[in-house]
Amino acid sequence: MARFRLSEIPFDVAALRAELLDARVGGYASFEGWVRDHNDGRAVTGLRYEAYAAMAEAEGERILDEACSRFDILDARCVHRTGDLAIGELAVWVGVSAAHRDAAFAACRFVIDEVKSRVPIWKHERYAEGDAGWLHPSD
Amino acid sequence: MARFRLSEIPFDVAALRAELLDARVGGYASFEGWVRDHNDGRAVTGLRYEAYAAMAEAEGERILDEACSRFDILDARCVHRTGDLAIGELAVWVGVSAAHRDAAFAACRFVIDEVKSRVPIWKHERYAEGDAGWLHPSD
Amino acid sequence: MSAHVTVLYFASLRDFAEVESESFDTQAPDLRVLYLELRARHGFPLPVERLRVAVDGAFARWEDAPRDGSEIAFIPPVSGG
Amino acid sequence: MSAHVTVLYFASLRDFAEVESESFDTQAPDLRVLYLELRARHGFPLPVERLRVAVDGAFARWEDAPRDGSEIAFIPPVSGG
Repeated sequence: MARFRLSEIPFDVAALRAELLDARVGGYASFEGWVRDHNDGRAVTGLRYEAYAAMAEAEGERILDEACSRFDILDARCVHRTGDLAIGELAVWVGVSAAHRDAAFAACRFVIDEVKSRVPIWKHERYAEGDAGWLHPSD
Repeated sequence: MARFRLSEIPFDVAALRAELLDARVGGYASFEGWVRDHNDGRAVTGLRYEAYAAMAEAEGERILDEACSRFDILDARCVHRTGDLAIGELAVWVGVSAAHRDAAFAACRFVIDEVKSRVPIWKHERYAEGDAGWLHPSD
Repeated sequence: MSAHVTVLYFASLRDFAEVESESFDTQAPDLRVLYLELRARHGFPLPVERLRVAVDGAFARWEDAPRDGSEIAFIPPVSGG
Repeated sequence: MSAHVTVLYFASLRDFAEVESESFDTQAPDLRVLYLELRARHGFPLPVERLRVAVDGAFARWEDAPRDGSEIAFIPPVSGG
């Protein structure tokens, strides 16, 4: 089963979390990114994520494979939304299971950082002033 | 409302998470401790958590207050089970909401570390060999 | 100088004391001496260096004198989480 | 030496190109020159230094030659998460 997935529709965190739990798990760390109502001091009314889907899935899978080999964890998963999202909607979820919390936290942080820097997904924000634009961070 | 709670019965993470989400939240980090089937190389069949309840609640609340003042977060919560737990049961949950992920991760880690070192809760493990004992870690 | 105190026992201390709590008058000058007296009576294996002490639900200092009417807990190393 | 390639455009590049993809023959010696040609044609504001390039779904090097039949994507700075 793929560890990384794109989802065009809202997805259920409880079901994803349940897939990670087994008797060996002592620590589960997760991160969720939600659409917030502001960014860089501007009021945001909603946004859209666009992905280069085939490559995003392959690159996301590589990141989760790297997490599993670099850290002493049991499993790691990530789901990223695409399409139109409203304020308060879930944009990305990362879940990591491990015997101990150190590895769970470190791997969870690694996955979200790598996803944000390497996976070809772009955010298009709509602002309260009526304009909109793609985010292409300088770093 | 109390940010830290003890629970004698299994509790629902989804409901707790939902309490933390609002339009300002960009990042949500959580940690869960689950009862695993081994500890220090020994097969574990189940465990019991005992708390000095009044003090645990007060100390837990202090930890969450400290997290809210030390880190740039929106809110933080923690629930810790007491009583008998089977393998795979949820023992502790920490949830932190923030505008950005750095603070969410740092505060989540701070809370679980402080809870484990300061809150008067003790674990009593039952082993597959039939014996049992209190865990009083040396550090 | 005598103080009436209630002492709470948790985890391994309770297993040795065989009670959850006990109330009594003590002449101990401070909480350290009180623990040492109780350790001798109940056979607690944990030395005072591995414990913390709390009075009325907040951490206290070993050199504090037992306060009349207070609730004292000797806190073995915790293992929550 | 001519190579038939398909170029995919995403995010702000697509807004400028006004198409999702285009297929054509190119004589560009490498992917950097190919981008510079397309930048001139479509008016892309992003300089090559801010992009990465992918061929057939994997990151590639700017000095690679366009392969006949390949799918090329110029990847603007990503902003997922």
